[in-house]
Amino acid sequence: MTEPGGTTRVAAPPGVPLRQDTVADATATPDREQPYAALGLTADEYARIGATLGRRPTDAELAIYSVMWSEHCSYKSSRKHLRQFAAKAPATDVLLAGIGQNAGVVDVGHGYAVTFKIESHNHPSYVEPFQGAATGVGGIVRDILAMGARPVAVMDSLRFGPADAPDTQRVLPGVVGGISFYGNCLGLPNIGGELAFDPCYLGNPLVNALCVGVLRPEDLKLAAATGPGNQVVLLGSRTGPDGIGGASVLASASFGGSGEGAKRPSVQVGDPFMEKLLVECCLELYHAGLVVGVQDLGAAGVACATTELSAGGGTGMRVALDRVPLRDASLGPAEILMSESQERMMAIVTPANVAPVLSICAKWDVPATVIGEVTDSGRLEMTWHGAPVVDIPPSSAANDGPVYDRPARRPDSQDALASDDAGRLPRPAGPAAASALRADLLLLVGSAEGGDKAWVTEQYDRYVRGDTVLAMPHDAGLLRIDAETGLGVALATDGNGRYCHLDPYAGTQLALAEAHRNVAASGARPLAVTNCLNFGSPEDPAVMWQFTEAVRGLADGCQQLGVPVTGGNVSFYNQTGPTAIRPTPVVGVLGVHDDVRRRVPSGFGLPDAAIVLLGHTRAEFGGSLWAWLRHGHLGGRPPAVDLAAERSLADVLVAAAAEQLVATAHDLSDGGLAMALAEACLTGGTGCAVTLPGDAATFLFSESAARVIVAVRPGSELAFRQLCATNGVPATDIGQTGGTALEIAGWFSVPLAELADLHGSALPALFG
Amino acid sequence: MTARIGVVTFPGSLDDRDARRAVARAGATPVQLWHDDASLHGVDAVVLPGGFSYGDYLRCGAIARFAPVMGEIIGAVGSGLPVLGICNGFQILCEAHLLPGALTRNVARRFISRDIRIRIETVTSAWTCGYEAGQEITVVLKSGEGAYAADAATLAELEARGQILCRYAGSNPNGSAGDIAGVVSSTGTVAGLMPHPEHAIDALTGPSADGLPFFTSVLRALAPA
Amino acid sequence: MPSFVVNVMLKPEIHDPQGDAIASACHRLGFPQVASVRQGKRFVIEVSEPASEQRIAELAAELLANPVIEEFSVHPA
Amino acid sequence: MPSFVVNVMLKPEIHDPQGDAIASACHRLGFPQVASVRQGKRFVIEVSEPASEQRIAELAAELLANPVIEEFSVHPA
Ligand SMILES: Nc1ncnc2c1ncn2[C@@H]1O[C@H](COP(=O)(O)OP(=O)(O)O)[C@@H](O)[C@H]1O
Ligand SMILES: [Mg+2]
Repeated sequence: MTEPGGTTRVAAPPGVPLRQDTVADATATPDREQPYAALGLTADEYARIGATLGRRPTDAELAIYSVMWSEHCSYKSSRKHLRQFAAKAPATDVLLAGIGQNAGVVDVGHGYAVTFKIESHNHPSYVEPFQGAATGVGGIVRDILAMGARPVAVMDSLRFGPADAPDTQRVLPGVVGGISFYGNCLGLPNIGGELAFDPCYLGNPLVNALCVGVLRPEDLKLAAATGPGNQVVLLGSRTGPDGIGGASVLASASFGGSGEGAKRPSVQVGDPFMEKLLVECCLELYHAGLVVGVQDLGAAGVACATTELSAGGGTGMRVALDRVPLRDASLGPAEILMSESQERMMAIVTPANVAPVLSICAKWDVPATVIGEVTDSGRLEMTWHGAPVVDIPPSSAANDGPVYDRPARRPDSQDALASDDAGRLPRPAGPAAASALRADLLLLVGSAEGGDKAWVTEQYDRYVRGDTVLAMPHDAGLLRIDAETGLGVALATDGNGRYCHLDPYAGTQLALAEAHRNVAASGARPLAVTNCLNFGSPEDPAVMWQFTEAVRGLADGCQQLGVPVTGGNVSFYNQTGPTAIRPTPVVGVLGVHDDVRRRVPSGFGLPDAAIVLLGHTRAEFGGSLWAWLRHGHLGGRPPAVDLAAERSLADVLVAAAAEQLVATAHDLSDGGLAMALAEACLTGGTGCAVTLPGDAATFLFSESAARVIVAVRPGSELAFRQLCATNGVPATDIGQTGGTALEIAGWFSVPLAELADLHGSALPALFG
Repeated sequence: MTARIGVVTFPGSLDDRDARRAVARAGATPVQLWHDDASLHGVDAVVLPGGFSYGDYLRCGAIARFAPVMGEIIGAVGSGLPVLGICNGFQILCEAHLLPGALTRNVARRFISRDIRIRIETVTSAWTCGYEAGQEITVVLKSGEGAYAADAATLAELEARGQILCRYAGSNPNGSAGDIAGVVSSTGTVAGLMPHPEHAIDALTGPSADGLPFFTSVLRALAPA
Repeated sequence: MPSFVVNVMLKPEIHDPQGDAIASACHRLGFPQVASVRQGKRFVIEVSEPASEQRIAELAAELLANPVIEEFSVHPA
Repeated sequence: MPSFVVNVMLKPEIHDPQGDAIASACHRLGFPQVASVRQGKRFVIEVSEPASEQRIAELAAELLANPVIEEFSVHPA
C-alpha cells in the first residue's frame, strides 16, 4: 500500500514493529500530508513546526508538538494573562519555587518547606466518573512527588449539576467513589474541599483535586535533565494505549487505518497501589541522594517529560523509544510519546547510580528502565529500533509554544444582570416573619448546598498518617508537620460560580478572601495561594472577558493580601454545546500554624461562651444562597470586597488563636450568619442563644464578606475586645453558647435534634 | 528492657507509621518488619497495621497472607506470640485462618470513615486486658469491607467461648454479624478488629485517646507474672 | 494461549448487599421480574503452558476464592 | 426460578491493574505458568416470570456494565 507521501508500508507480522516515519523519511518526503488539524494544531502552528525544524515533522515529532502545544500543556490562551501573578506578586522570601514548576514551594520555617497545587480533571470525570476522578487524584499527587516532597494530604473541590438531576446520580457517587478509592488506598488523608450544585455543571462537572507535600528545603527537586552522560530512567507502570485518541488519528492517517490495535481507550484506569509504591520508591531514591532531576508523567506522558526535562536542563537528550516497557506491543513511537498511562515518573540519574536506583526500585516492585541519556547537543533525539524518529530543539516544544491574545469582550447582558438587584427580593416581614425566617433557615440547612457533606466526606480517610488536626467539617484542614514544635499547615479551597457570574473580578477576590478567612479561622497565618481556573471556551470573547477579569482579580487580590500565587491550573472548554459553565475559579490558600495544639475548631464546644460577630453586615443578597434557594434568583452585585478588612480580620484570628482567647471560629459565607450558627452548633454539638443586632433577614441571610463568628473563652472577653479594637475589626456581641437549640431571640428557636436531622438527611435523601 | 513490638509493612500498608507511634507511646520499642523478610527479628509481639496491602486487589488481605513474614508469624503464633490485626491486619488474619470468619463489603456499599463507639467485650485477651469489661471507647472506623461474617455455628462458638473482642455500641455501621467489631483467638493472643485504636492515642489527632490501652495491655500481658 | 475461567460467587447464605442493591435498581428501572441478583467475580486466566483444570482449581482454592464465604467453579475458556 | 448469568469484563484495551496484581501473586505462589489474569464481574439474576435474553441484555447494558470501559455477555444459567 502506498501512502500519500510515497513511502511504502507493509502490514508487519506480529512482533515486528511497523516501519515508522523517520527523520530521513521526513526530509525525503517534504510534501506528505499530515493530519495536524485532527491533532488540534492550526495551519499556522503546523507551519511554525516546519520552520523550526527546517523540514516537515515526523509523525512522532508531530505527536510531541501537538500535545505540547495543546491548550492544556502550553497555556496558549491564558499565558499572557497569568504573567500578572508573578508581576503583581507581593515581595516574599518564602517562595522557593513558583509558577512554572510542577507545584509552588514555600518555606514554612523550622527547616520545612511545603508544596501544594490544585488541578482539574473535569472532562474525564464526566466521561467515566470513578476512574476520571481517581486518576485526577493520582496526577496531582505525582506533581507534588516530582518536587521532591512527600505527599501528605489531598483535598477535592467538586461541582455538579442539580443534586436531583438523574445524571448527577451517576456522576456524583462515581466521582466521590473514585476519589475515595484512590486517595484512601494511597494513604493520604483528605482534609477538606467543596461540594456545590448548579445547573450550569450538569453536562460539565468540575473535579478539582489538591495535594500538599512536605520536604526539607534542600531536598527540593526540579524538572531539569542536567549533566550530559546522565541516564534517563522511566519508573512505574508499563505504557499502554491510554488516552491517545490523538495518536490513533496519526496512526490511522499514516498507516492507512489498519484495524488491528486501532482501539485506543480515552479512559485511563488508576492503580493507586502502584502509585503508593512509586511514592515510597521515589522518596527512598531522593533520600539516598540518587536522583539528579525528576518529572512526573502527566497529560502528555513521555513527550512532556522528555521535552521539559531537557529544556529545563538546557541540555539535550537521546532516547530509545523502543526501550519503553509496553503493556500493548502494538504501540508505535507516536503513541508511546502521547500515552497518558498513569503511575509513571521519569528520573535523571548518574551512570554510577543506575544500579542502586534499579535495586531500590526492585525492592518496591516498581518497574524501572533506562531509556536514554542526557547529552549536550541541545537536541531531543529519539530512535525507534535504531532509526531516528525525533530530532528537535526541546524548548521549541516545551517553552516556545504559541501564545494567543484572544479577543475578550464584556457581554452586554452583564448590565441587565447587575441591575436585577437582589435587594428587591421580598424578605420575611409582618406578623408571619418569625415563622418565615425559621422556614428559610431550614430551607438552607436542609438543601443539598447547605446540608451536611458527611455523605461525601465519610468516604474519605482523614486520619491516616496520624497528623490530621482539623478536617471536615471545619473551616480549614490542618496538618501537623513537626510534632516537637507543633508547626503545621492549614489549607482551604473556595470558589463561588454565582458571585463570579455576577462579577468575575469581584467573585474571584471573594473566593480568595473566603479561603484566606477559612485558613485564618483555624489560627493559621495565610501564606500562599494556588488556583484552578475553570472556564468555558477561550474562543468565546465573553468567556475570555470573564477569564481576564478573574485573573486580574486574583492577582490584585493576592497583592493586597500579601500572599503570592505559587501555581495552579487552567481548565478551558468547560461547556455543553455553546453554553459555558459559570466562571468558576477555585482558590486554595495555604497558611502556617505555629502550634497546632492551639488550633481553633469551627464548632461550639464550651457552654456559656460569648459569641461575637466580627465584621460589618450590610444588606447584600446578590448571588446569595438565600436568594438562589428561596427565590431562584441570581442577579445584582455580589457582596462588596474589602481586602484590607480581610487582612485585619485574619490578624485578629491568628493572634486570638495564639493567645488562646477563642474556643471557636467559623467563617460566614454561603447562607450568611444563619448557616454559620447552624453549622457551629451542629459541629460542636452545643446550642446557642443569639440576639440579632438589626434587621433580622439581613443579619441572618446577607453574605457580606470579611465576617466570622467566634466563641470567646470565658475570662478572655476583655483581651479579645482589645485585640479587635487594636486591629480595627468591628466586634458585636450577639449571644452565648449553650443549650440544645439554636435560638434567635424574639424570632424563633430550632432544637438541635431537628436541625441535625434536616442537615444530615439532605444528601442521603438524594444519594441513598 | 522494654518490649519490642514488630509492625509489619506490606506493600500498600498505610497505618504502619501510626501503629509504630502508638507502640512507642505505650512505652514499647517499635520494630519495623518488612513483608519480604522471613524473620521476626526476635520481637515480643506483632501488629499487622491498616491499609491496602497489595492494593486490596482480589480480596482485602488475600495476597498479603502469602508474604514470607506471614509464614513466620503463623509459626510463632503456635508458641504464643501475641498478634494484633487492625483493619487490613484483621482481614489478613482472617484470610490466613488465624482468626475465624471473614470481612465482607459494608452493607451501605461505601467506604465509611467515622468516629464510632465500641464496647470491649473480652478483657482477658493480651490486647484488651487493660480495659474494664463492658467499657465503651471512641475510636475511628475506616473501611469499605468491614462487615464481619461467619456461619451460625462459628458465631455461637465465639460467643460461648468469650472470643468476641469488641462490638459496635449503638448503631451497627457496616452490617457486621452480631455487631462484631473484633474477635480474638481461643488462646487470647491473636486479636483482630476493624476500628483503629492506633488513631485514638491522642485527642489532638484522633477522636480520643481511648485506643492506647490496646498497646499497653500487651505490655502487661508480656510482663513476667 | 489456552485459558481458563474461574467463577467465584458468595455462598448462598452470605449476605450480598451489592446484589440486593442491583435488584432494587432493576425494579426502579422497570424490570420488576428480577427476583434476585447475586454478584460474584469472574477471572479469565491465560496460561503459557498447558495446565490442567485440576491445577487451576488448586489456584482458585488457595488464592482466588475465600472458602469461608465463597465457592468457585473452573472451566476451560 | 429461571435465571441468567451476565458476565462483565473490562474491554481488552483497558488496563486491569487488579488482574496484573493477581497474576504476580500467582507467580509468587508457585504458578509460573499463569501468563495473564483479567478480573471481571459475574451476575446471577433470577427472574420470577419468563424473561427474554434480549431483555436481560438491555438491563446489563443499562445497569450492570459501563459501556465506556466494559463489555458483557448474557447466558441462560
Ligand atoms: N468534596 C469535599 N471533599 C472534602 N471535604 C469537603 C468536600 N466538600 C465539603 N467538604 C468539607 O465540608 C465542610 C463544609 O463545607 P462548606 O460548607 O463548603 O464549608 P465553608 O462554607 O466553610 O467553605 C468543610 O470542612 C469542607 O472542607
Ligand atoms: Mg469555606
